[in-house]
Amino acid sequence: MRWVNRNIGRRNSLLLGAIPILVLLMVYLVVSADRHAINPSDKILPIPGAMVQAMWGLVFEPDRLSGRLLFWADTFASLQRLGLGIAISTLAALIVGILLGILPPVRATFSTLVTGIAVIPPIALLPILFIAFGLGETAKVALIVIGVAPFMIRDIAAHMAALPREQIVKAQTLGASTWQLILRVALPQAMPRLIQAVRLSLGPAWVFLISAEAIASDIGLGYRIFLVRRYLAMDVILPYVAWIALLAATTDILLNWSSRRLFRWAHGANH
Amino acid sequence: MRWVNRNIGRRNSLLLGAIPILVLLMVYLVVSADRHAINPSDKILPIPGAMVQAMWGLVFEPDRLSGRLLFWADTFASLQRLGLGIAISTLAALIVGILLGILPPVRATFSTLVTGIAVIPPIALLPILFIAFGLGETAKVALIVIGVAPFMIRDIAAHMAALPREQIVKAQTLGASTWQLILRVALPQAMPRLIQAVRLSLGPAWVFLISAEAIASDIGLGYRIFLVRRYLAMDVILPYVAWIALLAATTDILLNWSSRRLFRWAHGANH
Amino acid sequence: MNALLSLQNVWVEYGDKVVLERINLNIEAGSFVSIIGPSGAGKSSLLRVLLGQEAPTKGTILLNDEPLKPQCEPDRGVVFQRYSVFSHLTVLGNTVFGLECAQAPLTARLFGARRRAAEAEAEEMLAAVGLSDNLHLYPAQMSGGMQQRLAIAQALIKRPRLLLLDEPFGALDPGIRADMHALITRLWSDYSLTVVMVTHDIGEAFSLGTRVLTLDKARHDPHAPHRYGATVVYDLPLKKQATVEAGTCVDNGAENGPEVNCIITVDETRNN
Amino acid sequence: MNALLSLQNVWVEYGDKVVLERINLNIEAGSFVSIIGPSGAGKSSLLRVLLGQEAPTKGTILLNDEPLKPQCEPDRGVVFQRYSVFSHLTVLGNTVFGLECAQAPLTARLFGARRRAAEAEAEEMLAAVGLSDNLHLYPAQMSGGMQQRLAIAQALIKRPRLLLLDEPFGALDPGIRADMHALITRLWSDYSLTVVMVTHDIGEAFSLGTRVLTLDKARHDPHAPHRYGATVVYDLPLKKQATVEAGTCVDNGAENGPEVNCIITVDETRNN
Amino acid sequence: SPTAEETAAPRTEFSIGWSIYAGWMPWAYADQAGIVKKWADKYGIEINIVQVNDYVESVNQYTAGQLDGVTVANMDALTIPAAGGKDTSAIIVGDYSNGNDGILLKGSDSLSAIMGRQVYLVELSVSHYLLARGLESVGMSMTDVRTVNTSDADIASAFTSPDVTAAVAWNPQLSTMRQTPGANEVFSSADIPGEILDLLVVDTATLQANPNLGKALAGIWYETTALMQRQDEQGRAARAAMAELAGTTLENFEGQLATTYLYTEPQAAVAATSDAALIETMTRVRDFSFSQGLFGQGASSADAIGMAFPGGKTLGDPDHITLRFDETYMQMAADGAL
Ligand SMILES: Nc1ncnc2c1ncn2[C@@H]1O[C@H](COP(=O)(O)OP(=O)(O)OP(=O)(O)O)[C@@H](O)[C@H]1O
Ligand SMILES: Nc1ncnc2c1ncn2[C@@H]1O[C@H](COP(=O)(O)OP(=O)(O)OP(=O)(O)O)[C@@H](O)[C@H]1O
Ligand SMILES: [Mg+2]
Ligand SMILES: [Mg+2]
Repeated sequence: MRWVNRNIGRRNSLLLGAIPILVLLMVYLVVSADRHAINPSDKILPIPGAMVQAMWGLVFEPDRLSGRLLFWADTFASLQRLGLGIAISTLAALIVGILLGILPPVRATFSTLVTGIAVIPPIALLPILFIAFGLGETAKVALIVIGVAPFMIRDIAAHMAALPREQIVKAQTLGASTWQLILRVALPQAMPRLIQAVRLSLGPAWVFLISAEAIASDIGLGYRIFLVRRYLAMDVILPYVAWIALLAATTDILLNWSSRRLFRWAHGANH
Repeated sequence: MRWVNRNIGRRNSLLLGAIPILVLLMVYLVVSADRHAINPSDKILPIPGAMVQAMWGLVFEPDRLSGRLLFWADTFASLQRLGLGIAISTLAALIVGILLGILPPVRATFSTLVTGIAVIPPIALLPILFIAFGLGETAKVALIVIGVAPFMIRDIAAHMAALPREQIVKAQTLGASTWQLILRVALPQAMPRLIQAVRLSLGPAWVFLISAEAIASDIGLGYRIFLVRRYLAMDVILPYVAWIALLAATTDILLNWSSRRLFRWAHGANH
Repeated sequence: MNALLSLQNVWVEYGDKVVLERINLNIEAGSFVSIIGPSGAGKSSLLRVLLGQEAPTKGTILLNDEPLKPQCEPDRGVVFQRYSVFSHLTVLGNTVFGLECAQAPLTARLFGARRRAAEAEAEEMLAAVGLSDNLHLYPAQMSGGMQQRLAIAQALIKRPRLLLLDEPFGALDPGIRADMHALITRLWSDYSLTVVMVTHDIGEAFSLGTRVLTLDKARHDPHAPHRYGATVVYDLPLKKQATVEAGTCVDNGAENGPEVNCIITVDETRNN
Repeated sequence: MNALLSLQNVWVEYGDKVVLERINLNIEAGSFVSIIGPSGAGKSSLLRVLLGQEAPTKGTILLNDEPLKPQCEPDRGVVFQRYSVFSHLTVLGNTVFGLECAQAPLTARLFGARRRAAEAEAEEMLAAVGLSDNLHLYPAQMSGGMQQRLAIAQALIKRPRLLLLDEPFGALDPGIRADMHALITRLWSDYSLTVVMVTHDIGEAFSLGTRVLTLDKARHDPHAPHRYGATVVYDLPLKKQATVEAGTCVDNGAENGPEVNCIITVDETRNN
Repeated sequence: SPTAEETAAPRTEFSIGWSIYAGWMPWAYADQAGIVKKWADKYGIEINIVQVNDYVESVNQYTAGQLDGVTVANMDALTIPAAGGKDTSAIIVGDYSNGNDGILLKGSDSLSAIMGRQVYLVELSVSHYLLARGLESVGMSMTDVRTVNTSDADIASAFTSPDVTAAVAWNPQLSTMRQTPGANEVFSSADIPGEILDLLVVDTATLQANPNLGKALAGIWYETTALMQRQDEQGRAARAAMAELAGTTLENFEGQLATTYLYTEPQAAVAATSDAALIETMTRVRDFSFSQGLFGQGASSADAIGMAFPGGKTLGDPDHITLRFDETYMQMAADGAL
């Protein structure tokens, strides 16, 4: 059977998907064992035992100074920042993206600006960012928003601008005003795309979160990674990165699943 | 006339688009003048004269040590890295994205992996990247590729997976093998989307370029920005950032224009 | 001039391709105009211009003696050639949409008793087009003909003053098509709509219309086929209408057309 | 059994909606089967199953006495109900595509003399469907009927053994439609194709087909309309075919149907 | 951002920024252990100790006015806030680097082998200064090597790459990098004692309007350093806590302390601040900074920025003094007047 037609069942999908990840793990174990054979105190690619040992304290034992379980406190702080940043970006993308995509005058006026903001690397402007938003939580959330919102806005705007012209015309013949058109035609059709945009933005959002935490913070996954980086403590960094990947992948799967649940019409069989 | 129907001509578009940018410039000038009234040697928001003065030497006078015009040398080095990174990512997106999107077995096997790579913040894994790619040009290009390729791959894969089922069926009834289907149906239809994906990735690509140049480098726009950040020389940073924005915006416009030229069918009137 | 719609020397061009040329046409209120013509003649383009979706390249269009704005107003209803319904709304949602826009300017949604009233009206219309059993399907789950009927119901529920139909019954079987003919005729006379309908079924054109227009190229340059556009080559007012001129029925070469027993005027219009 | 296609107790269901039930059908090589039936009956679904695009929920399909793989092979051609041509290829590109796939396995592109030969063949086919003047247009620049004709040309140029047509002439005016009828009849007899055509034009069904199938619901539950599917309620072999049984022609209530002067067998098939 | 008039007015709430470095960990510990609150309460003010992970950013934020004071090295105090026109007072000279900064070479234990190599370091930082001084000591100049700017967060991992054979770094990264196979420390700040100073600086106007801030800070500092010097259980606990705050082990942290010359006695700090050697050091630092263009494009000579030292001595432009070594509060601590 031709490869295009070989549909893979749910269970086989899971099995196949696990293969490359297992292969990577194997490769890691071999290379790490190799390096340790040459230099038993190699720090770059720690063996699993060392990682478990290093993480044990962070995960299960309260920090002597603050009394917190550091791993969980880091996770909570980072997720809070990320959640807030993503939420604000999503809202901005929805509102600005739809207006840009649907209303030509708005597009003419602001699309250059949005493109400009989208292409300016925010990390180059960190000093100004921290001056504008202080050294607290605001600045970290702001960096995420500035980092991912323009991308999401442009994506939604492009999607809205590509709505079939007939739909806009049709809605107007049915009596829809601009506002009603936005509310009932554009908004619902933007939603599934928005979820896709959030999924695609998760990677960059984590990058910006970690960058922000690397610069000014005293808690968070990114803070911890950059703190122990000074000592090249890969036995902490690697589990933290794996944990971030797990969190992000879970979010991704949840978003995909909820898009399928909520917007059946967008995923429906389309013969 | 309803706002949805107010189409704006090319010239008016340019005029309207300039307004918010001019407003921002005005705001900057006022705030900057304000700060300088209080502290004449304020470094945070330099006045235009200071920026011109600071940039003059970089743009027109050869550097005492290397004899190069630093500004142009920086620009050239950065554009080279960026171009290479984007080119590799684009190629990867095209090949892997199409295969992932069109062939269910490939999707089942690798989509988990690609999602995983997409969500892992590469800057958290720098030590491993250094081992794999060293600290030279390769590493910088690699960081860009790792940063933006997964995003582009996923975007193209999603677009390919959303190709109307009828097209795949039709091509097969016309005798297309999997390979011919990829070559003649999937590939050409991926092209315009690919250009869109490159446009959306330009922002993140610059972020990763600048991060890479901040890590270890001796030339490049990001290098200069991070170097002079040490003494808060916003009079250099701001013009550099503006220059990056200009370069990126130009690329964006060129890409959009070439997409319209090359893929008329994708932008055609679609009544 | 007491015409509802008046086209004066209208041209439609795409790039250097002339699609319609020198269209002069007056459409009276209350008339039912059938448009026939070969594939690619520009029938859909003409409807788009009447709808206000596109502005003509040259010429003026007057609606009630005022220039038509290039904007689609709710007094005009449309069924497009490729059934275009909202893919994110169910059958019921698609049909209720027009009522919601009219009655709830702010939220474009109805609640409580008003929603029930609107839904009842929509269900009645959907029953008329034979979709009662499919109220909660999404367009992607429907057959071609079902989507076409939904588009008809969606347009008719608004009872627009000017109704533009582009091959509305093309994908329907004869039984349902007959029901649709009855429905549209009833609404046309009950609400004194003005209807412009493009069709390929010449029987349909003659049995429903009060006037039949034929669009075709009047001149043809074999070396540059895109240089000349189509125009109105025949304009046949039918007897049914109050104001009828004398004439004889013409066999249009319609393969499956019914015997049209009517008196029509073959008056080659002035515009070619 | 020497049938080309044989369906045995085939069911098609979407979720809990039964669309087709208990379809038993043998289609002989060289026959021209017309399928009629109300909108939403499941005609397109049946074609999709025959095409191999979808697997039936239950039942077996044999092609040349071998189970049909759920995969579309180049021996089957199709014209979909919603004209689906490749939007990134011009008219000529769309038509040549099938030839390129066959002749250039690696590049799927032809060059030089072979390209000219293929293009000449394509142009001939396009002339037959009346698109000679539009070789370099993209689908987005064409009218509905033009796209439909392009889809027909695209499928016919491959001269598939089994040709599946879903309302192929729905958007065409009578003149062009007659040309198309002549074209398809010619190709059918010249290349001894087997054709399955869904149509709403009963005249067309009878004038072209050697056999007319009617799909409809045989049973109906008013409270759960989705519980029962459609099946073959009439199966009328027409005289034209070599093997014809005795019978009388039935008026199908076709409004615009022509007088069908033939002898047919109304044999309610066993499957309901 | 606050204007000059606002900063000058008496206030009760202040923010002091710090970043992770052996000589500055006392601030983090003092905050944790309640010493900050104790002294702040005593003077009726509130002091927020703000951790900024990225050292450069902490100094930038101080310069921008987001922080009232910050922990900083002498060279950076000169080139960032002072060169930026921000009148800054160094009120605590906490320590000098006595081996906390070092030059590492792979494959050789002699500094002269650095000739022609690519040297990875944080450019324009004290590492750059240390490199200049090191090269000078073996009769070479900056043109004999190629410097590659490397972020301090990444230099430790960068050094593990075989590409990198020469680097300059400070602790804690330095101690990590020394463990890389084949790495040798060929020059360190122990070879130029007293030249790399770690300071606490505050905004001069704020300080003048709020002398209590200076007193509280001095009080905090000397109580904490006294505690951490103790060789008993309490001292050990304090050092262990600091190690943990720095993300490392007690042994590692004590190793770093060993290469840090802490002025635990206020008298010693006052003496060092008042010593003419400081002026000599600052002259060197200033000349180096100017030659590297750190005073900005506008500066026409090394004298563009003025510095003031105890006893009314000045260096550079006396009309534009923006960096003041102010021994007042250290003196008060020495006198027990806090
Ligand atoms: N994904 C789906 N989910 C639920 N029902 C579906 C789905 N796809 C198709 N159907 C149902 O299957 C039935 C048959 O559809 P099909 O397209 O085969 O009809 P058809 O006979 O071709 O009608 P038409 O003449 O209007 O084209 C319809 O009632 C339709 O609602
Ligand atoms: N964007 C475009 N660029 C060039 N030509 C176009 C474009 N859009 C439409 N046309 C041409 O305009 C002509 C008329 O198209 P139109 O859709 O109005 O035809 P029609 O009469 O409705 O045909 P049908 O009966 O097939 O629907 C066609 O020849 C088509 O090729
Ligand atoms: Mg049309
Ligand atoms: Mg169908």
